[in-house]
Amino acid sequence: MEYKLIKLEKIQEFINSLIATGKQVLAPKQKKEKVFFSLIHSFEEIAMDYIQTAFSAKSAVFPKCEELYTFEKNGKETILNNPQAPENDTIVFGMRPCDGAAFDYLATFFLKENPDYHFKMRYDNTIFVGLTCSSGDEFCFCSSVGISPSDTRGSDLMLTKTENGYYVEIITEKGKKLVEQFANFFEQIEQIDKTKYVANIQKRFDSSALKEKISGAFDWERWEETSLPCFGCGTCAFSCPTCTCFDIQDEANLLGGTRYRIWDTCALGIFTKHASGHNPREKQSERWRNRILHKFLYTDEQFGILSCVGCGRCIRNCPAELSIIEQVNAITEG
Amino acid sequence: MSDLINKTSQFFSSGIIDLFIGYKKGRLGEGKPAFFTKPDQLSELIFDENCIVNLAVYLRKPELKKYSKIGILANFGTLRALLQLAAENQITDGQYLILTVADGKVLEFANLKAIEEYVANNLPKPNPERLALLKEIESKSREERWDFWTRELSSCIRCYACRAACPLCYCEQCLVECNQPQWVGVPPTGLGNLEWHIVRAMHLAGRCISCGECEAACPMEIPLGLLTQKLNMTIISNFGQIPGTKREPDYALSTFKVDDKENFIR
Amino acid sequence: MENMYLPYRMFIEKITEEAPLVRTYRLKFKNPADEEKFSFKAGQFGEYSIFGEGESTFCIASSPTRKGYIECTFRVAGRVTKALANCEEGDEIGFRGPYGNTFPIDDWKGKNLLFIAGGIGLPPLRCVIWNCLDLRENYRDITILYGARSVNDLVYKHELEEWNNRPDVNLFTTVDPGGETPNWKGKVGFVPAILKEVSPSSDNTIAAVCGPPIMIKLTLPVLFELGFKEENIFTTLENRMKCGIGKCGHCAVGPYYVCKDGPVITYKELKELPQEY
Amino acid sequence: MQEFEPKIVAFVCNWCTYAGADLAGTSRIKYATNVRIVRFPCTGRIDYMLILKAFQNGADGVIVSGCHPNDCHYTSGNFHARRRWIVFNELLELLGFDKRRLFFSWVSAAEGAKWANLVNEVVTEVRKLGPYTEYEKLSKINVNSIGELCNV
Amino acid sequence: MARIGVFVCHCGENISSTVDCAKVAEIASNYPGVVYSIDYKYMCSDPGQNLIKEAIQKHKLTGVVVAACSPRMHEPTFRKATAEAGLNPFLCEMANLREHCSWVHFREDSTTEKAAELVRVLVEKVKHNEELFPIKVPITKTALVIGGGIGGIQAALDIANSGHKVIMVEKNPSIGGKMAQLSETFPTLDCSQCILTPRMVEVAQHPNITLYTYAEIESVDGFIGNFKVTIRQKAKSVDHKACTGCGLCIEKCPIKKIPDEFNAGLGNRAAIYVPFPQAVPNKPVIDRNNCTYFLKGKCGLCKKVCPADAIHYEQEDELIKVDVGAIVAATGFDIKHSDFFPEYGYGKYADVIDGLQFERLASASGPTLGVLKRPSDGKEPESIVFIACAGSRDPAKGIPYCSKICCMYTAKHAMLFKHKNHHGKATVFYMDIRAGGKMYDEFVRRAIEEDDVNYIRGRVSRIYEKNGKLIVCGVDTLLNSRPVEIEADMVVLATAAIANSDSEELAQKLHISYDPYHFFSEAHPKLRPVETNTAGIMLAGACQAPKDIPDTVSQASGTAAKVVALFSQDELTREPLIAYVNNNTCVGCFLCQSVCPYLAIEKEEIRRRDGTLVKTVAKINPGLCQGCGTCVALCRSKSIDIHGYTNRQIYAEVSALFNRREYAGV
Repeated sequence: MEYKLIKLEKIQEFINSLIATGKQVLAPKQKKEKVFFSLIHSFEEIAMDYIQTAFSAKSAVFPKCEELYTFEKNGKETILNNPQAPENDTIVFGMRPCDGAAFDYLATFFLKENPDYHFKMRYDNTIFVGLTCSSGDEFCFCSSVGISPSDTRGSDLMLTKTENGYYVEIITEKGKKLVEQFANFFEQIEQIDKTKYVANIQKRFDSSALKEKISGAFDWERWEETSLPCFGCGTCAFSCPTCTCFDIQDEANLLGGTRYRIWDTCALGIFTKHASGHNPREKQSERWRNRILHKFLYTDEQFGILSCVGCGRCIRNCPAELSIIEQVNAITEG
Repeated sequence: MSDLINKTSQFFSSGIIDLFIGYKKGRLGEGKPAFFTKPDQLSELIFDENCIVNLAVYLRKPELKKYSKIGILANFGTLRALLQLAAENQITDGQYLILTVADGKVLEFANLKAIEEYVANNLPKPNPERLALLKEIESKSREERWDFWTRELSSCIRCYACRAACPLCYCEQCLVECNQPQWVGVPPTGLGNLEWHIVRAMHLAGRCISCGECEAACPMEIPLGLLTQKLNMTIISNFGQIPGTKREPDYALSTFKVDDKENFIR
Repeated sequence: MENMYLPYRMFIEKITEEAPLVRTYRLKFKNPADEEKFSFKAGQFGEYSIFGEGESTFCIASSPTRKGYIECTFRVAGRVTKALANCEEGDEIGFRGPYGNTFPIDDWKGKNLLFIAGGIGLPPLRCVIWNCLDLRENYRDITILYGARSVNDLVYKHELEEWNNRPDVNLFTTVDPGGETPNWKGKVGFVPAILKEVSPSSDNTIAAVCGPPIMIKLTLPVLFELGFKEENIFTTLENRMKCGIGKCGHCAVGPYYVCKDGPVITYKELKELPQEY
Repeated sequence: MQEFEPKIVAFVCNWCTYAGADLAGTSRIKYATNVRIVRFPCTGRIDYMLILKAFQNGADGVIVSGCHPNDCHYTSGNFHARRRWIVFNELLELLGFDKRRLFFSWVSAAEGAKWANLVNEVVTEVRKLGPYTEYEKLSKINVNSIGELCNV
Repeated sequence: MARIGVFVCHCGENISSTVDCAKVAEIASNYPGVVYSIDYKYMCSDPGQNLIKEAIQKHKLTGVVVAACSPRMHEPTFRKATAEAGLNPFLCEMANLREHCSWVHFREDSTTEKAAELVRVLVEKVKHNEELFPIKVPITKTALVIGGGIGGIQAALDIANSGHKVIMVEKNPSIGGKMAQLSETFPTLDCSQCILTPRMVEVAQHPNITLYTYAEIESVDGFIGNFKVTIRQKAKSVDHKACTGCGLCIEKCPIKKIPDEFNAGLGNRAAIYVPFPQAVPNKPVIDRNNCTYFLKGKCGLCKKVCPADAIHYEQEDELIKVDVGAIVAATGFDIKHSDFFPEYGYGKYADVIDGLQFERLASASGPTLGVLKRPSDGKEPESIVFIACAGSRDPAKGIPYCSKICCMYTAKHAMLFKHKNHHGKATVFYMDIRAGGKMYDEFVRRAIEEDDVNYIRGRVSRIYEKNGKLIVCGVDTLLNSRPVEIEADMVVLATAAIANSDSEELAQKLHISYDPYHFFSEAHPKLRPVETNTAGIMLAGACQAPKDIPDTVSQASGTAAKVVALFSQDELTREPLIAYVNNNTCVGCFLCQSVCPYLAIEKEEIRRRDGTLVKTVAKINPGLCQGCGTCVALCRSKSIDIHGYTNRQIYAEVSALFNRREYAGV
């Protein structure tokens, strides 16, 4: 592994040069009370001091509204067109290590089996620049799901803020290439001990106890009671860095149109509803259970990975203040 | 607070209710929705001006069907929502035990009529900050307004949290889920988003009880409450109807006056 | 890499009216190269597209042994099936697939086969029935029990006739009481009752059951009574599906994706799944 | 350069404006060809969403017309419609929608000439405004967008 | 499966002179779903219609678009042709190429282009058309007539004479209404009772008419052809079957000083009474509010004297349920009374009376037996001032409308006075004289010219008493608004005609609409003046608006014709273009209920097989719905739709607009 340093005063130039060379830089930006990943047009727009963005940067590889293909109707013939690949590289700048781990999960999910054309098209084109957490809040629980606040999983480059500037770990070839392309902003440096720059994220639950309980948790009798405040807004899933469910919808007129895939969530009642009206997950508590079990059990069975990365977004965003941490603790307590 | 807890626990012990929907302390000290099934849980029950979630939204949950009688601790918005729901035939008089706390005293409403009177006597003035914000937007040029809303609404991810949080969005099939024909584009393009927010605002015009839950629930910080607020103001000033103040149907858009004023019809 | 969401362009070669609101379309590839590389196995399904309306999921109802076309049978229900029903012979539609697992007919060699279908549950089994009939020598007795609400609701009426006339097939057709016509020669009664009456041997026999949930629910106990083992009872699941390739999440039942791990499933496997289908 | 020919849709009620347009025909009053009439039983039937759909389908202008107040074949459909329009109009105003392209009018079965004039006026006014593109632009927003999740 | 045929009509040259019809047919043949397309000179001619019929059969068409004239012209023709070819007539639509295209545009490319597009719009619509079948509603061939005045009597007799059963309900003890109270009628001055009472008797004796007097409408349910009406028969306390009408009870009744309604308060009656000598039925009822027996529990004199033992104090109100197919509301009107006119001293000065009181004073059957005596002292007046428009046409009084009858009856009153007192002085204050009607203006002229009635155009500001005379102060606007003061012995106010005080309540029971003055609203002011918006309920007489006798009788006969026309069929057949509800998605908010002008939206309970209530949803009563679709646009969840203009159809039409690629060749 190679290590670099980018001086505090250089980071601005670095970002602006990225933009100047036509790269699309996705970075945290303040909107009202919250911070969102947004396309940045200059470094000033970036909110560098934030604990967690309201939404993850998953839209970089899985946009909320994506063309699967377009079609033109020509008499009785239909012409199908693949969507255009993005021309420019995308840089996801300043994402938290939990999000990095989430991108790692997304890559597994989308590419391991039946590789997804659209995801790959964007994923290959995206460079992930992580940023070590120097602080956390009571909703952060990455350490409880086996991720550390300086985890480099899923990142191409990992930045850690130090007194001298940003300490850069070059994790992948992609990351290395980027550094080489913009070499003049980087200084060579030896590996350092990141510990003192890294936040201490407390364990919020006992993951081994959870593992024990979760496989039989489908029939747990308290799902209904613990999920009563949930009114099914789905914000947890939309803001989740690892939620991947989508819907496919056409928009067309008589001349042609587009088949889109758009974000969807199992939190909505209509998600599983059959045309006949039968709904396998009729109640919100069942949908809530599905989400929890999906995060902590189903993907574990499927890929051997938990799909909760402990980013805490679902807790911060929940209008009814439901907490996945409390939920998991309730399950482990029985 | 002890008065509230005592009273509520009496309702439990006398078997009047078997579920109580109220609030407990949330992460920032504000009230968060809480469901109490036993009197010994009630020590956590709180009520103050920071308990803003509209609890009426929960009444449609199928999970609640198994309870024989439900008590609800209603803030002002919830009271209005209950009236509006009654006017729309969704709840009946006496179906719920309805409490509120006013001036430190617990009030139990004997019936919807009592709520009607209480609401009539306590209708708040519109929030001046909101009015100022609305005014600011209205004072922009047509193009600026279009630009403003296009940008704001393009953020919408169509999670429908605004709908889920609204106590009056109780349709079994929302218009966006109607696909024959597909009235509103489902993909969150700028167009689909605009259509959705127009539909939402129009459907709540004359029905919105101004609790603000839609905007509070919006994860994208879209000021969508301004749309419903504006339409409500239009309804009140043109037709004199204030939603959520009557227990009988009173809907400006299902009635008319021969001399309704307009200035845009040629 | 391939865009898996891009469908094959097919055209409707033939339309058969099966029953009220139930139709069978025979589809052919527009592009010979597509036909070349396409193959499927019994039990698989596909996504059928009407461009501008959306996609709908049905099984491939024709046998993989019959080359050059595929067939699907659908009931008009939602937006896409309505649009499909508006098509004419010669019209173009999209198809992508095949998706999902298959009936393990190779493992069934040398066994007796019992197919039980109700109403619109026959199309998924028709595929495997023809497949086995076309490889008749591989199997011993083949018994088909098919019921519908009324005579008019029976699908594949011509093929029922054909099967009935074949000496190597035991066909029992039945309609619900009140659904019979004066000329009806089959049985009258619900499928579970007729199954009890016919009482096929479970010895060295595979049962494949497909039909409305209530029929399956009442048929299973009869099968157990007859001595069928859970692992020898097959059915197909029908959850709401969108992508067909294990991505969109709609059909997921726990970690099991109906679209890629199913739709064919033994009762033994089914029992292990969360009850969310 | 060819002059811009606006595309105009008219949503009219069967009993007054449709008949009024018929009268314009029987009276052989000439007007611009740009208008396409869609017939409704009553203005009360006209869903505001249809107005939006017309713009989505490429209309540069939309006319909504029915019986004068008190003339409704169904006595009150137009009164209900008017209330809805008042509210809808306010919403469009706040949204900054280009309301200059949306025309409401009362045209009775006797007002063939008024109908013809209305169409000509609308065509002239919309021709001045030029093609309507704002709506089309909207349909492209967010498509494949990776970063405009939140527009700050 | 859509197999649409397009038939483009040249209409001689009406269409083809500006539209290239062949081109339109050719373009249409390329529209998806169109399997046959042809143009022809006269599509509505027999060969043209045959073209359609043959194509339907030959090409197995599932939809037909006839591009020709306005559907308001020939839609029935082509739908009939479609039906004759075996296709449901509602699968035929028309594109209006003539009135909306060829006649209003010049011959140019854009005209043909528009024509082709209009066809396309209808092709897309017809793909979503559904087979529809006319709605059949059985009809109970009995009419209910509410009100036994001249309007009700006329309607009842006309209907009954056509062979249908009639039930008449009158709230007073006798039928006859206002007309029975009048002395003479304008413009012929024949005796009102003389012409009315034979009709009253005819009603009572008619085998097809069942009469309920002293009865009111309790409730009305159902819809056209199938109303279920409950009548409250108020307790008469007299068994009319037993009663011989001898009148002994009335004679013996000790309570005799009750102001007599029939004489407009100018006379008295007993507590047991017959309203007037020619009453039908001519049998008494007990006014329980004034009867000593009912007030104090003792007396019983009438029961003692009754030779037929017909007095039944214990009688109770009875609720009678009847099934009727049509209802005629003929409840009449009232006039403004008492202290409504403080400036005219009405109610303060006994000699300021209203027109109805004058009628009674002038009537030979009235309290003064036809001698004009003023109420205060019984003197015969020498000078009478008549004030027209007392309240009417006065927005400040809340009555902006004209009461219509006052000009005429005021002239009549002045005349009657002059005929009785040739030297008397009759003065009329008026705003305008409205004497439109056969022989009406001549009548007024006669009053002025032959009977020397002094007409002063101006309003009266005040009336006061001076030396036993009433001083009427007004202005004469024809003489530069000069103030005038007239001394009068009596003043007659032509007070405004108003709706009955209980008309709003009745309208609500009938589910019919009423105007701001509580007169009942007709379905259409010009074209459907006798029907209400509620199918099967019609109007006769002044309950709709102030009317004189000839107008009332005409309208009553018109209404009767409507009822008889309805009853001429066993089943009512209605176009099926009505709204319907999707029970699965309706949430039962019922906000649609008040939007329906026909009150056709009802509540329906959806129950499981075991009887448990699932939900309550809206239900459209097909007998009442007229198909305006206002509820459809209101319904948030799109749970209501309307046949013929469904959401899918209209959406498809809108989506089919402006697809220009097809016109490349134009």
